[in-house]
Amino acid sequence: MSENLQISAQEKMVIYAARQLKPFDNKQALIGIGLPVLASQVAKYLWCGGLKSIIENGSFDAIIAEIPFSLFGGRISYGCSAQLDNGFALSGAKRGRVEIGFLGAAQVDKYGNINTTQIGPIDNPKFRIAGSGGAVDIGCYCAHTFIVCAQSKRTFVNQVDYVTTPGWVAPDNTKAGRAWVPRETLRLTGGPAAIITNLGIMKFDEKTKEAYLDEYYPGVTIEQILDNTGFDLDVSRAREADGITGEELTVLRTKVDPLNIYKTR
Amino acid sequence: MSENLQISAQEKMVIYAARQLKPFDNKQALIGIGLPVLASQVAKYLWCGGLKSIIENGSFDAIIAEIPFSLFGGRISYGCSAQLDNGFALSGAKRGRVEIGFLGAAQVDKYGNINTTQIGPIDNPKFRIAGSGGAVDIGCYCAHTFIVCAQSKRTFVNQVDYVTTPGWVAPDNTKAGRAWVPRETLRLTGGPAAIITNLGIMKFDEKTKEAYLDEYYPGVTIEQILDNTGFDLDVSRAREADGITGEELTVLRTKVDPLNIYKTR
Amino acid sequence: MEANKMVSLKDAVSVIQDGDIVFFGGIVDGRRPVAAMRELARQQKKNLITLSFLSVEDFLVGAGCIKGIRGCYTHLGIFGKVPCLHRALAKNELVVDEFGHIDCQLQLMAPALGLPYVASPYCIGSDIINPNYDFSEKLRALAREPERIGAQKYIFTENPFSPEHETVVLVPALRPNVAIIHAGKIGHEGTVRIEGTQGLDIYAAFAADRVIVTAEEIVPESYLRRDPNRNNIPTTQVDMIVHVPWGAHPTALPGYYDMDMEALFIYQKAARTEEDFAKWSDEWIYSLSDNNAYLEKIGAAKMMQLKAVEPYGFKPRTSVEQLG
Amino acid sequence: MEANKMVSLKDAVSVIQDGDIVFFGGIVDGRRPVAAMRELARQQKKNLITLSFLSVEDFLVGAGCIKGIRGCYTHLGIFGKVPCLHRALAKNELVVDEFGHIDCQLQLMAPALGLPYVASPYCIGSDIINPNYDFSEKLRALAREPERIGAQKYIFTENPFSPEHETVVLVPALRPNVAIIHAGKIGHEGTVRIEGTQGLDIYAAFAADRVIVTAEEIVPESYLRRDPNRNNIPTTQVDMIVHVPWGAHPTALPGYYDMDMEALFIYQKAARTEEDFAKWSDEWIYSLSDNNAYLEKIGAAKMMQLKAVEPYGFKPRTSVEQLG
Repeated sequence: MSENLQISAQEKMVIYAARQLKPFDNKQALIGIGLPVLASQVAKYLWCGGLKSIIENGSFDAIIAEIPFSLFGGRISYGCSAQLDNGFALSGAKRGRVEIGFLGAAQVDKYGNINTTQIGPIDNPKFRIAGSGGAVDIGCYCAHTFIVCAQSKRTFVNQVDYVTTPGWVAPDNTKAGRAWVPRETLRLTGGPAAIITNLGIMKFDEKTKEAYLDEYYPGVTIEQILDNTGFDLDVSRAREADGITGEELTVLRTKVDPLNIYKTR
Repeated sequence: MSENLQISAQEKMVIYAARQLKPFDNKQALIGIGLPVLASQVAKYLWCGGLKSIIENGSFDAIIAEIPFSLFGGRISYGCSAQLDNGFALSGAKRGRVEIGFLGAAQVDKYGNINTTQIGPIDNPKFRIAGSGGAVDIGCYCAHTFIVCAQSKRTFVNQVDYVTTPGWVAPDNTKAGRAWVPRETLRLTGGPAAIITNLGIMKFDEKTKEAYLDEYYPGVTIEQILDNTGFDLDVSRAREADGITGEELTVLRTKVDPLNIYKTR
Repeated sequence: MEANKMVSLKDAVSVIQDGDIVFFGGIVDGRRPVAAMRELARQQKKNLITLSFLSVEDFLVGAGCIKGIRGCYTHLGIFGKVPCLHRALAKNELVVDEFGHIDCQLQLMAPALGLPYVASPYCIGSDIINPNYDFSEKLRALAREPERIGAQKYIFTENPFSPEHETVVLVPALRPNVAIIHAGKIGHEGTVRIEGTQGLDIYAAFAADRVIVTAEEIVPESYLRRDPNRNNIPTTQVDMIVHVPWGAHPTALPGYYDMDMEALFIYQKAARTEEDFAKWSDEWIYSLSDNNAYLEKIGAAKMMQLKAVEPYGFKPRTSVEQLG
Repeated sequence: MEANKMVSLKDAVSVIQDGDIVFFGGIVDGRRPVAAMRELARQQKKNLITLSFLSVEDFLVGAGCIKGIRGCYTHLGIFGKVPCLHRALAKNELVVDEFGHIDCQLQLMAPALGLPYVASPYCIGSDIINPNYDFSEKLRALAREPERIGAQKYIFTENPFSPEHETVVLVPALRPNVAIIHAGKIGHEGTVRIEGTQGLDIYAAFAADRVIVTAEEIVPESYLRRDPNRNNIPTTQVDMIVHVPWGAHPTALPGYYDMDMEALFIYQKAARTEEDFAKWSDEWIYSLSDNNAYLEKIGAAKMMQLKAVEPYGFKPRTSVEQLG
């Protein structure tokens, strides 16, 4: 049925991101603003009502009765289990109870390193973006970090200009030389699980730790994905993703974001 | 008028301790259980209504409507400004806002070192007392620590068996040898201001940092005090304390502890 | 779907293993999980290491359950000594590893926030940091998972940020295996609301591997979630919920009941000899099969006598007209 | 007797000195002390260093007040870039010293608890700890009291408790000169109750030398003291109280009003050019002599449109029947 539906690129990102949460009912997830909030709410409606959303402002087990534009206003705290402080929330991944993180990216590379800080050479940056927020604290230790961003050669780069949040191979700044080393060497736990874009889903090879194309959405070609990727992408394992169902779309459009405040459609 | 009143030793300790707070209206004081609570309440009634009582359980600006037997029950929290955690309260001296501390002692020496931990040689203790509780955190950094305890040769010793809470000259355990050094060398701030007992008030010499007899209570002789002191006590500056007034006694007996729950009379 | 966390006290306590590091909530004579402590005695857990304060849990020393404590206070408040502890010390059957009070909080705050250790300025000038009194190795020998306890209690170093390089004391993180906390209200999914002294409970709830909450009342989540700012521990940190009315007796539970001074005096007197302690244990622990039996033992009249009055959260000794 | 802490916004802000480290409460677009920020612009404070987040205070960069920030985020949430900051960076007139989010809390938690520094496992593998991006010296050059800022942003060391000696990152304590916090309710003696996100405000209130609280409502102390567990900052940490209704506008104040998205969009657009920013500043800051003038400028109708609805604490977009 899904082929007949008009589905926007943003809606695809939300719903395919939501599907990643299927195996994680009753688990705890650190959820960022924007598409991650929508994705987690879709997942809760459809598959994992026991998923616990934790927000970096210290809202634990947030219910999110109305989709917020801000992580720090009344819509986040309302109805949550306890409103504590940022540190208790963000340290969840390091402590171990929080297994899932959802992050955005201005740049992402083949190892899943994320840059949201600045563009340009590391020793001569051209302009600033926004900074880490809580991304680094989440991405350093979450068992499964999901990266959600639109795919283009500008965002999918061979090596990010600045590592805000470390991926599978990251710079060791604790020693001179900024050597790139496997994240285990840095004693970071977990790591990037997938990059969910408007075109498909990239995962990371167990051995090489490099991104490969896992799924491309119906109507998207592998060529289209390669044209929007700035690094060598292994597409040998790629398969077409299951189409978005009417149920998924209905939940997003009528339950999660009925007013379309995020203009996903 | 005071000479005609029957005043118990315990009442004297409470009221003379309360008088120490006179200069500290609007200041913040960490108050322990027992006589210190009574003393601080007497001082608030009579002289310093703006004194802020902070309790080691995290009760800030406690009102103490009814004298408690415990620092951790409802009588402490009721009506206080905010019930936070122990660390915020006990760190007040180090941060600097809390200038006054009130401590008890099982042993105290001429430098105002307090032992509430164990009796017997440091390398071969005979028996345990109770431990520090919050005393060490208060005594290390409070600008003015007041020690309240009954005076005897058993408690007023030349050198305490174990330093729970450091006085003016204290052991440096961060280096081998446990050398006794001035507290400034250890970068501790403030220090013991006075020892208030059932017999009189000891203060500390500016230069030698040793206790001297500042005041003896009416009806107490200097000899009596020396007989109850296990270290050399300079009595050359001693003067008789002003007698307890009817007003002080009335406040203690009718306002602060009308039921005499601490059996001070 | 939401997992059901409600279990019996027996089942909850059964997860504790010999040699575990157990955090008991509350402080000294306020809001202690005493019903859970009694169940620990009944289940005869061994080689437990507890933290911070040792007061009413003295009977667990007498029962042979607690063999080590890292804490700042071992006393029964105004009621005096903890007799079983002193007897055990005399027989060299207990390790008391002395700590400062703030450091007790820091050793739990560190793992609660994922930090390996904390630099503390506290206890300098005290014998608490006397290396001869570092009993970490003895505690490790008791622990089922010794690596949870730092090989040293304290390590001294210099503050590298300060031009004066002053000495600081490093306090290692200590993750309890289990935290047991008693509260007034808990939501059916695990939201905890504490009245009065919160103690170190929140840090312990975030630091421990497993968290058991015993509570006076299990209430609808929605009721507590009307004011999330008022709640102290979120569902995400609570693993087991046990309904135990009067579960803190004979200690005080602000908002619910005063401490039972008579019961505490009786304990403190009885525990002074092994014989009387054995009788007390039979009477108050082993002969009582469950919490209902314990409630009957306290007696309804005593319960009404101790019951807290609004808005005080305690039972006034004088008339409320006088108290104001 | 109780000292009176109530002062005018002008008098409160006047204690801030050029080169001070100023903590602003709230996060990004929630519960920010924006009225106090406007007063800072009117008083033309110089060389201020701020912490943690830079969002609506962008106009203080444009006004030449803020010259440094140590924080983890400089953006206006969904509204996009902070234009004055980016202009100042291009002209090399601003220092942004990058930090992790938890580390932002730790640098305030440390002084709040009297600790010299904290050992953090966060930011390893990130360029946040890249020594080439340590701008401590630049911040110190701005500060009136440079010694408040560690000579290094981060120092790397080994965990001495761990047999593996893993690398840890030491984060120095940073004591702000002043913390400015906006809250819903404050008691007349200074007890603060925060609704919703508490952010780092409690740590800052304990860490800063002076604490200014602006509030929607000044209420009787006795009212807030009915539930001390619900209060966030005690009287003992509050030095000045200022009554400023709508003092967080255009950011959200849970329980009181939603964020004014229109106003934030207008700002973000206007700030993109120096000319439009100057016009915006005249219209929204300099031409308005006090908070009453600002309230009139917002307008009563807009205020009613943003006003939060019970029990949500926000203004629902849909009908309450639908929201449930």
